[in-house]
Amino acid sequence: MLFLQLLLGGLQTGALYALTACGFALIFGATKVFHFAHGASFTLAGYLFLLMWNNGYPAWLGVLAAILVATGFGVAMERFVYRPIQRHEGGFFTVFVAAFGVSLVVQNLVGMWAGRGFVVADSTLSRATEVLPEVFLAPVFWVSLAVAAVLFLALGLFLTRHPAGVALRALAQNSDLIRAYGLSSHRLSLLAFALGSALAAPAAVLTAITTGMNEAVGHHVMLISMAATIVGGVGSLKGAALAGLSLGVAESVVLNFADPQWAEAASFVVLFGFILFRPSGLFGHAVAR
Amino acid sequence: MTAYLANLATLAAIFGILAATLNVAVGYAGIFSVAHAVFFGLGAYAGAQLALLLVPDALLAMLVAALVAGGLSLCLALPALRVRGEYFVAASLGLQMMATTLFTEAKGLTGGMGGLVGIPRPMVLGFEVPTLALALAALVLILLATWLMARGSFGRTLRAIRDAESAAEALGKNINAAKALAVAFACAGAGVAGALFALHMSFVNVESFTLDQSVLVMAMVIVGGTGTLWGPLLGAVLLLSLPAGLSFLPFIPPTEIGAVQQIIYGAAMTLLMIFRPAGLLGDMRTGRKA
Amino acid sequence: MRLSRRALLGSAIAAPTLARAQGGDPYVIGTLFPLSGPNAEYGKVFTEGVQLAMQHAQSEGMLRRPLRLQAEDTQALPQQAVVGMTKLVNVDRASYVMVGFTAVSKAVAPVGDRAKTVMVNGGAVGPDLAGLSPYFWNTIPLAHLETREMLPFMMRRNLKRVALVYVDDPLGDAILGILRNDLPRAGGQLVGSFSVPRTAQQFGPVAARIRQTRPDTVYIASFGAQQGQIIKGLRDNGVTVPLTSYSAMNLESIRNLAEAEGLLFTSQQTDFAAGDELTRRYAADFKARFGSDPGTYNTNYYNATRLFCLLAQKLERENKEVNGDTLRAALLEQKEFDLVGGRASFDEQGSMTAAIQINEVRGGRVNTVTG
Amino acid sequence: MSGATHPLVCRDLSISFGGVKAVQGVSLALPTGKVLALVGPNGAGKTTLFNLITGNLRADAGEATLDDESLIGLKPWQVARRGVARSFQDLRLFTHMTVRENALAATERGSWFWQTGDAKARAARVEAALEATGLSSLAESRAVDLAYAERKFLSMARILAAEARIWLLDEPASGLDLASRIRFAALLRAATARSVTICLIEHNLDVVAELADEIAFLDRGVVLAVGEPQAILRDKALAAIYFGERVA
Amino acid sequence: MNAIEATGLTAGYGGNAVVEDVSLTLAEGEALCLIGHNGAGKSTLLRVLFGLHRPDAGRIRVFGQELPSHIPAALNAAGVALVPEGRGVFPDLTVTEIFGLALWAGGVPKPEQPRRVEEVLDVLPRIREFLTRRAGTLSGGQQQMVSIARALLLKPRALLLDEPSIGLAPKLFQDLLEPIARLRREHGVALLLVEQQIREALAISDRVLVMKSGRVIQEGTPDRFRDHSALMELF
Repeated sequence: MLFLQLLLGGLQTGALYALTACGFALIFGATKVFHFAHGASFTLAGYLFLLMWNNGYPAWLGVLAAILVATGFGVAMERFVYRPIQRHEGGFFTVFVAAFGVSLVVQNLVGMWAGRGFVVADSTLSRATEVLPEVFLAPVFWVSLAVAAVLFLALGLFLTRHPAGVALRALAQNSDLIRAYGLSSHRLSLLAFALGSALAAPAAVLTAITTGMNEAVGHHVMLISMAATIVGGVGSLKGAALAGLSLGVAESVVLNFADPQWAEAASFVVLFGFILFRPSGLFGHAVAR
Repeated sequence: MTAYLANLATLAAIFGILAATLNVAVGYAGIFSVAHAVFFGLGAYAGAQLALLLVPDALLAMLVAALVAGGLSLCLALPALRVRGEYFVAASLGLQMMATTLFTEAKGLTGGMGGLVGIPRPMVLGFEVPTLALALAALVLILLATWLMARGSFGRTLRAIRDAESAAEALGKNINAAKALAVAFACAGAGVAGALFALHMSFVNVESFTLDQSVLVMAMVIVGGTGTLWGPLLGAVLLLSLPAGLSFLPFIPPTEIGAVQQIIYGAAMTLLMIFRPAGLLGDMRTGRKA
Repeated sequence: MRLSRRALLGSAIAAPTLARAQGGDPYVIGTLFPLSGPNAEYGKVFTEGVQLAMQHAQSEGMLRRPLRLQAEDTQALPQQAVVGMTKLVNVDRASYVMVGFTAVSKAVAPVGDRAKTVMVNGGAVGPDLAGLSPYFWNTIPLAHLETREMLPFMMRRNLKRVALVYVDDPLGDAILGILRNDLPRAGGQLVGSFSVPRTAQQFGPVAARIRQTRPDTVYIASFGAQQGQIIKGLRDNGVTVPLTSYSAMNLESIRNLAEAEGLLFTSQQTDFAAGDELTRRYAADFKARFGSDPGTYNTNYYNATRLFCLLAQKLERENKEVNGDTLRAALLEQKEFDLVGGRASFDEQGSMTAAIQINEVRGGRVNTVTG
Repeated sequence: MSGATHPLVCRDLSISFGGVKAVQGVSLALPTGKVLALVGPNGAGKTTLFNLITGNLRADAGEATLDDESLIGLKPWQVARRGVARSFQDLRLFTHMTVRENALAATERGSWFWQTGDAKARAARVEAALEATGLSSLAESRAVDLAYAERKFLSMARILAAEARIWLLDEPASGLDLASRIRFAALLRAATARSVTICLIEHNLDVVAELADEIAFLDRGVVLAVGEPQAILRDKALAAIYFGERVA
Repeated sequence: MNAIEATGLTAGYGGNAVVEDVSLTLAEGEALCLIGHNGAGKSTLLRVLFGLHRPDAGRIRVFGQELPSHIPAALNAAGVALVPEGRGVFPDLTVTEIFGLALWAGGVPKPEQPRRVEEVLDVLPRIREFLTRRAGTLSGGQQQMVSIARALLLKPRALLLDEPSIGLAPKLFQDLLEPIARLRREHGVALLLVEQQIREALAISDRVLVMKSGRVIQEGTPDRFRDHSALMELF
């Protein structure tokens, strides 16, 4: 029963990881920008939702605001930070340092504005009840899984059915060619950032309800997203989502066998192992060298 | 004021060593490691334990630290030989996270979160010497070594590998050996910095060897300019003295000092990268390599 | 507390005039608190205590020279702390430095020891903080003392099977040791212990493991933002038994957390309503200035600052110089002081011992359960 | 076909990628001090053959020997150190190094902190290589700043400086104008005079006719013919393949 | 009216001029062939003409108008399409997806799209056989065919082709050129062809420009170049 409980708990966490990771992977795949400030989108979305929730606004409005702020932040990052750097042919780590700086700014502004420390949206959604002997599940479990499933389905349909989605996939394959087709790679990059960042918002809202937020939470989100993108295979959204889910499950299920202090390291052992022995990831086709 | 500046200078020298050695990996060999703090930590623990258990001899401590860190650099060299780019960054990140957990749990060697206290002052041949002198001497030696290396055949090999790996191999260069050696050199240097850090602080714990520290050192290299001799040193001095200097600002309310400092610090980094993507001393034309 | 006439007069007029009346260079009170990063909430709480004590000392006119607060951000990291400490000692010439957090304390102790600057900790409770240096004092009972006081209470409440969630640091280790050794002697049983990394965010899985041990109570030994996440994680995932902890829980964000209802934790004894005049004034002024009831940490750093003022006042009266050695001598000479919460006594190492009380969170307020 | 007259010999080399046979059963011998040209349509397996010899690809079957010693299983750098140098279609210069450094790097092993051997002799080799390729005046320019033809010659300068006995050149003359081509031909002739053995891939049949002592015609991974240039170039069936009208 | 009229174009990368002071005109319905060795600047010139690369100097007029913003989408709208160098398809998209993408990019209204596809499939009927396959699994010739079809979907009045022969056997290349030549004959589509396979390219051209080191050094009719042995000297 412990195993089942850990597995289900892991699925809930994993679904949220999958959403953020998928957003990160979408951005990275389409634009080749390693968006280190993805965690900041998450933080901003979570905190704005909290603010609105605690001030008595309806939940849907809070979610909408969260999505808007995450999207706006992602788009602004692409427009005002990444694009100028890339115009100067700034490299991978130039992007990294710039994004790191922005993350610091966001984290501290949020701290100044919303107070430092732990905040949570009080909701009965996260209260677990015993559904089977010794197995506790909260409504948020179903909500998380449903949100993740619906969003993945919608994203999948968008990417295969809508020409703009097809264009995003095309951008991922050859950004130069996309311009020869008469499309603007800049506008498509903005779209990728908008969509990818928006995916972080539902996860942020659900995290605000379940585990709560602190202003430094973006850090962890970022690490998981990056690990999932690599483990899943760069360029594969399906891979990133599955890897995010697996990392969540692994983090939880490892408690069946080991003490909790090893849980986080477990994710990174998986990451390290994948890179050493299967660098192309779960679904990647391009081997790194 | 002198003692304050001396302390800052010592830290700047120690971080200068860290940045300069990381630059060997990043700037010359194209190995983007975000696990430099791991080897910094290994050196610090090795140096501290030597000073605590055997003799507080600084030279011996640095030597042992270099050997330990250099030896264990294989953990980093292994993925470096197999993957590149983002993949390697992620691998080194994984290594960093695992190492942080191990440092916390291996209490017998590292003292865990509690750390190692009461590390004696550094001695050389039985005389107590200020860490500043030691750190500066080590920094000069490492910069000299980097300079000689960059001008010599090994540096050329590394740059050749960075520009066109397959062509370098087709000219008879053993790429794996060269990369492993560059990594070992970088990590051994980080180990030396670690030993100095332990002796200077008299106390070390895992909180000095986390991902944040690795990222900070990486930022120093990037801000200063990769592949340049003085860039990393400039980056180290700048990123260390910026927060220190900001703490002299008189007008910020005490409870907001930290946040305001961090905001200025973060914004400065971002703006610098937007307007000088190749770093302060970097060549704009080679900037895209970083 | 006897107030001088001049001080009464001074407080009746205005504070600025008073500052002018006090001559000479100010005494610099340095603080080395986390003002940014994941532990920044503590920095704010700590600083509030210092600020109020300084305000009180100035309005009372306790000292001839004015007081100045010099804050340095440590982010709770050792390296930043050493930079800040050397600045406080060498640049600002601080007479007295307030620290918090175990690693910070350990890192700055050698610097202060060499410079003979008094450092006072009112936040960290790792038992390895006693005796770091003759100049390193504690105005907080170290954790093992707190936990020991909790055990009889647990037994009275029939909370015999205890599960422990702890951060793997000296504090957590110490509490684990006490629960392992002293709990069985007191008649209880440690049914499980779960070490969590400082960075952990998800506690659902830990909750599942804890439920398996069927505890009567879960003891939480963590600090900072993580505490709230642990409480919520346990409560959300079917752990319904009472939660117990130590003074680190005395934070606004915990009090306001719905899941923290019924949380029991130890702290040093303070009775704001029925205490002495000093305690009552402190509670009232705190609420007036910061808009909330004071917590343990506010009090500890208020007391730490107050302690300096009392010692310096004594030294000024004896026409002695105020420095680390004279402060230490004065402390050891008197040993007992009237501070907020009552009389506090210090041992040879400069660690304060105080009576411990047990608190319970009810409706967003902290109530004392036993006297 | 071995030893002194044919230092580099391939026997039945084969490799396939995902079911497609890129090179199948290729046997070739490079005669000492001669130029062998590999000719054939795109996708015939010419570059793949180079990769098999230099150890960049591991053959599924067959063998390549240098002086009767097998090259199979050696790493590319080990093959290079036995005296086999190659150029790449896309040149792969060390773009951010100067022209002189590019050539200098070719004279060094450099996988250790120091470089053993006579530094003066190496410097002389570098200068000679730059002189021969007409790059002396550009020695301090960075490779990335060179014009197209200069880059091609820098790629040759690296090979010259490496002092290899066997040269494998992948489209070394493509895109060169007449004057450059004449200079290039002189380079090759000087090399063969020093008994350097050369194998080159070339599409321009005029260039082939001008430079090659022998031609091997490949199509779809198979050597269809080896022989004198004139004989091969006059062969109607081969021309048909080359110009697209495949024989049934 | 001229389809394209460029004057004084100069362009390059990082300070190195690859195209220097080039002027050219492409009349409506004309087929112009641009030849020269690798690195002569032909591809860069084409990229500049199509707005993929910003020129350092010079002016371009398309069908008589100076475009407000010289970007690919504006050129497509003005009736110019480019078949880029190399594989002009996205390997992980199916042929149908590529067509859909192109029609969307060209702003073709949804109801009209099926008709456009049918028209192009009539010109290049063999594409019908692999409409649902991913482009990456197609042969080089098939990919090139899709790339050309993609450009034709926009009903261009001028078509720019950048070395369509790369990676193709000469025979395949001829097969590919044939429908394009027919389009020109029947619909008056102007062609600007950059080619290395001179024999085939000259066969369908009206006029030839020779480029060397970024400049146009010769101009004339195909016959003149076909017989001119000096042409060989240029290569």
